[in-house]
Amino acid sequence: MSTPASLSMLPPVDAAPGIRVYNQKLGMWVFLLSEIMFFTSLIGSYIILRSAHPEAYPTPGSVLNIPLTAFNTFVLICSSVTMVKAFAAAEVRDARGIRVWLLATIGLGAFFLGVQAFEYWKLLGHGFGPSVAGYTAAGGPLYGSTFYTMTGFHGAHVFLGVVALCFTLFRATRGAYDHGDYGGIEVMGLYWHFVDLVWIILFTIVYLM
Amino acid sequence: MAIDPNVGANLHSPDMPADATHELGAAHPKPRYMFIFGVLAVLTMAEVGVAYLGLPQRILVITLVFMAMWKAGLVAMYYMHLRFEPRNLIFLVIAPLPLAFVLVLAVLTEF
Amino acid sequence: MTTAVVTGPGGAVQHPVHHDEPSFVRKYIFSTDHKVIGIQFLFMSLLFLVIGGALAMLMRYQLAWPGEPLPMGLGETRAPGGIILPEFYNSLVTMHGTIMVFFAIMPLLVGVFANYLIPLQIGAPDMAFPRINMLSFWLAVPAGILIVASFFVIGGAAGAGWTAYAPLSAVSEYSGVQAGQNLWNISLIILGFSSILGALNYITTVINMRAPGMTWFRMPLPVWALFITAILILLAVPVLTGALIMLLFDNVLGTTFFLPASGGEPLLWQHLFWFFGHPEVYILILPAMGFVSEIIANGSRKPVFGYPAMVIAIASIAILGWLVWGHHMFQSGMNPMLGSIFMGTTMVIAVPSAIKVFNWLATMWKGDLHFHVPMLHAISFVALFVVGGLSGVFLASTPVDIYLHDTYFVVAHLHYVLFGGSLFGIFAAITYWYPKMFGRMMNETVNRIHWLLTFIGFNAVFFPMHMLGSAGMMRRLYDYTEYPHLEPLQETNIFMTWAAFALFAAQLLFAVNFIWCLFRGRRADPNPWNANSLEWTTPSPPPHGNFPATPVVHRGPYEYSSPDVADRDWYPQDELPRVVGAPAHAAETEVRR
Amino acid sequence: MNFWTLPESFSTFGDDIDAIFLTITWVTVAIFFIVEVALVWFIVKYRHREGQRALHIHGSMRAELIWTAVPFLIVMMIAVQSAGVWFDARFPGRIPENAYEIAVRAKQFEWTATYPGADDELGTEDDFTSRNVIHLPADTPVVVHLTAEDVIHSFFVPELRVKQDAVPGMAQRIWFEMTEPGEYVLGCAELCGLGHYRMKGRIMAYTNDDFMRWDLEQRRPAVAVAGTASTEAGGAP
Ligand code: HEA
Ligand code: HEA
Ligand code: CUA
Ligand SMILES: [Cu+2]
Repeated sequence: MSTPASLSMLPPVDAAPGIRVYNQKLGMWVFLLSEIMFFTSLIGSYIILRSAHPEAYPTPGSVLNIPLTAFNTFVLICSSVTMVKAFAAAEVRDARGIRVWLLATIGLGAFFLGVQAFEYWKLLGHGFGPSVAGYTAAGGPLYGSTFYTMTGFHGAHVFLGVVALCFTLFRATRGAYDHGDYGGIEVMGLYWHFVDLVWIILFTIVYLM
Repeated sequence: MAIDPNVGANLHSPDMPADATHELGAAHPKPRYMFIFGVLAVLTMAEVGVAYLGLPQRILVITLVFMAMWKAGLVAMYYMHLRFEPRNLIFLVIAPLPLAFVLVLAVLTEF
Repeated sequence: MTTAVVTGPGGAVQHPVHHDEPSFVRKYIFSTDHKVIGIQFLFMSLLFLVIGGALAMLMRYQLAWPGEPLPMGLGETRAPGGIILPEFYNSLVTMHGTIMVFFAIMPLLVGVFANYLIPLQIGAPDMAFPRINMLSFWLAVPAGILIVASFFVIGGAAGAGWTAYAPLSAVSEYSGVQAGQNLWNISLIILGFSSILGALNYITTVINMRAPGMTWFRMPLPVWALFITAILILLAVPVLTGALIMLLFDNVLGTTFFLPASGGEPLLWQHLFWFFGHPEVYILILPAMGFVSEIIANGSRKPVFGYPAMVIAIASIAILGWLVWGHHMFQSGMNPMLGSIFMGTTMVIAVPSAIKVFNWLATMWKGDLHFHVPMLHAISFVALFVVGGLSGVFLASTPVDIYLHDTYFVVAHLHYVLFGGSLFGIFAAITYWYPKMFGRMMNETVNRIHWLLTFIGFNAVFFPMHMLGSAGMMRRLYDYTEYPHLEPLQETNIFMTWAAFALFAAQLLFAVNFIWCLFRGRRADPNPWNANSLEWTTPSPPPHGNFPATPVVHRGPYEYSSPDVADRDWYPQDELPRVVGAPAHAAETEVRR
Repeated sequence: MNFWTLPESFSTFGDDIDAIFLTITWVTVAIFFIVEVALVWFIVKYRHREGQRALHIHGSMRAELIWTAVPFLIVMMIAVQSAGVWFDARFPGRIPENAYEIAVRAKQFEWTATYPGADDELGTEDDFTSRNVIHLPADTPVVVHLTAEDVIHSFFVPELRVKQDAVPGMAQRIWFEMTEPGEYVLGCAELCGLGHYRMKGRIMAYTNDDFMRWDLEQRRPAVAVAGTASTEAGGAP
């Protein structure tokens, strides 16, 4: 492109539009917006069904194991800290820190899933299942349907997160992320924290109320 | 490109080494992750405590929702460092919240 | 002036890498080039348009001659002896609606044109996430395969309407449909994921990848429309996904979200569906509005009248669109107070639509109208969308909707907005950007005949539906002659059916023209319509990476007939401003590069 | 048969509904002509001719304001008029006190009406029922308690301007008052499965006296075989 001399007299073009957020991060945030709406439809349905049929919902503690899940919540919060620590390590180009904290996050995430699986197993044994058939626990089958769908989809998100974290760790062992290219970790972290955030809300609504 | 050496740079910028500036660097104080963690842990314990207090349902719900929002806010603000992002991004992120609110509220009046 | 240098961490977007001659598979099948993906979507969704149309023909046959055997067999479980069974008719309606909405119109508008146009019109080399873009297409394919496959499973395809109201859709004993409903659910869940991935790509691209000088208010209106549509998709589709998952679980896991027998709420499904569904119908019209704005300005050789108002109108339609979903549920047993509120919001939404219609008219006013084929379709869009919008006002009035709800009046409304609106917008867009996509021109004469036949045929099929609706004919009715008071409507229905056959046949012209010209069409110039936006500054079809050098934008996209350029009536966005007094030099005006 | 207007209305608020229908028709037909005439006029007047150059103009604030405000006022007018009739037709508080109450239950693919019987109360021993034919008094407000057994159906009586979905798990209450005795078609307006198209019934409206006589007739057998008798009363469907 040739540039005539007259150009300098022209009003400047507004160079490089955009917001000061790199694509991957922006993309992940945008994706999380759709996740917000996804969980709105699930959690919203929970709230609505519950308020329509309070009789189907006994006090949570009578069916669910609150102390166990409170502990599990704590685990997930810990995993958020380790995740953010991995990010902090990436920022200061601490290769070892990245790997250690990522590994810790994976461990905590997997542990969370293990506890959830254990909880499901116990509950199923007590006649608290997702389907109408065979539901014998307190409350009504609506309780089981909503409970397993909410927590199950959250669990699926954790599971995908753990898989993605393993992939991130694999790349970290190959020397990624510690040359100022911390983006991958930051984006991974956004997803992971979001999943944590959803759990905070789910835990409150499903277990404590 | 004679106009401005940086014209169009943002198209490819994610490939540039992150030396120059970055959002969390010197410009902002590092969030104190461990401190936030402490708050989250305490709030979780407090939530469980409140749940066992045997408060009337309405007060219980309000308290718990408030605490959950607080926790969620902490995670979003600090761990997802929304606080340190450009204003545009924050607007973008809170955009769907009113929609979620409208959906749940409108349908709630139904049942 | 400071430049926003965003130094992001690496490992990210690829430069428009110039491979040395990638393999056929990488180039045309698993391509990450937004143009190839757009064209893949084009072929796929045109195929589905034909399928959806063919299903409509079967429906029309039954509606004209209820209970008479078809000239061909369709299998004993569907149409023994050629006579369409009621359950098969229900599947036809359901799949026609589903395929048209989700697999034809939505991908045509968004999958094709958001992919193809956004990077080209904002001056970017590709999408922000080319590989996610590819994934988006390759998720749509299995979704399409599943939906077609559902015709061939035991129990037939889903038959609860495209709105799949529970409990009919949730209990197979009620509908007689077995695996079909589940395949429908799974297919739409997958397709939803595909749409969301697409949307996040479009949004990021528009926000972050605009060429220098491409400010928000210099963006062509199709980009605006597609950007806002992408936001709607991003936020609406996941709600449907959530609802679909619950419906699927009700079907296969024995949960009870929508089943009143064990504590569920059927109306919850409707709320969730329409909370998605109404934004969805705007997803199906806004991009078409964008294309039409572009094409009317081009055909009128005149700037879009009230560009900022057009943008604000799109945005307010998008915002208001979230607050009106209840107008589909006026007679559902929803709280009547809530109904009144929804009536109010629904009425208000006519206002931004009015702004758009009048601005299109004002754009043509004192223009220099060139009736090229895209322009013909665009003008038809305006003429027909108005009819569909105005019939929407009848439906929006709660008491009138008592009578009109679930009658053919609704069917008339939805075809006027979806066919008269969206599909005419798509015809306009395809004929307009075809030269850019394939480097060849479509045959103008054939296209004109196609337009004329489609315009007439469309009105002949769908205008009488208003009358059927006013006469009280319910929709989704296998055999209306069961009702004595509807029997006299058969003649009208026969007329409509013949018109529908003619309409379908007329589309063959388009299909043949489309395919023939892929190979035999006249070679297209880079800028056959003398248009301003950036895609016309690069060769037809554009090379990999789109622009030989990053374009720099100096003005809005609709500077037609500008007094600054006396020698022609267009003024490309990236052309250097002509300095006042300097002679307009021929060399400068040529399309560069 | 006149397609352009709705069939004649035989219910009290039916005429109000038709009035709004008419208003909207006039308004929209007028807007339709304004838009289409302008369109055709511009097409003819500004078609390309040698040497013609379009006016280079970007818009007009005043014009935008006008075509924002005027449609807004029009639709608000329609909304207000509609809301009034909607209130009358649907608000629980507007249901007349002295109405004759029956229950209608929809199931795949038939309508069952339950009448209160001698004690004028629904849900008691002496209720009796009829299938697909609903007998009602004209000139008396009628309240229908509408429920569904399996899937969603919709109680649609075109000539009475009545339509209400019957949703399983929900109890709807609708009312109407017929202005003339006669026979009115009842249809199902919500897709409810393969028999949706033949889920039809009739409403037989009598003068008050005739209805009373019919009602008394039904009560007698109802004592003997409560609930199932009288199905074919008033003619087989
Ligand atoms: C592209 C899709 C599209 C679009 C754009 C619209 C636009 C509108 N729709 Fe439509 N609608 C559908 C697709 C669409 N619809 C579909 C698919 C269904 C059926 C779903 C199903 O059940 O299967 C449906 C059903 C539907 C119903 C439910 C009917 C029923 O089931 O009982 C209602 C009710 O309010 C409604 C209203 C409207 C209104 C008020 C608008 C407005 O946005 C229209 C605004 C436009 C104008 C008004 C015209 C232009 C304006 C002027 C010229 C200015 C002057 C005008 C005035 C002053 C009035 N629509
Ligand atoms: C955009 C959407 C769209 C389109 C285009 C159409 C097109 C048509 N529709 Fe339909 N329709 C719906 C969306 C659409 N429809 C929806 C949402 C419903 C409600 C469903 C429900 O109730 O659940 C419905 C319902 C519906 C009914 C009501 C059925 C009932 O309630 O019982 C009828 C009845 O006549 C009908 C008829 C037709 C006809 C004759 C066409 C004809 O116009 C078809 C003509 C053919 C084509 C348009 C295809 C041509 C192909 C090409 C142009 C591509 C060629 C190019 C190449 C191959 C390169 N449709
Ligand atoms: Cu019952 Cu349709
Ligand atoms: Cu709508």
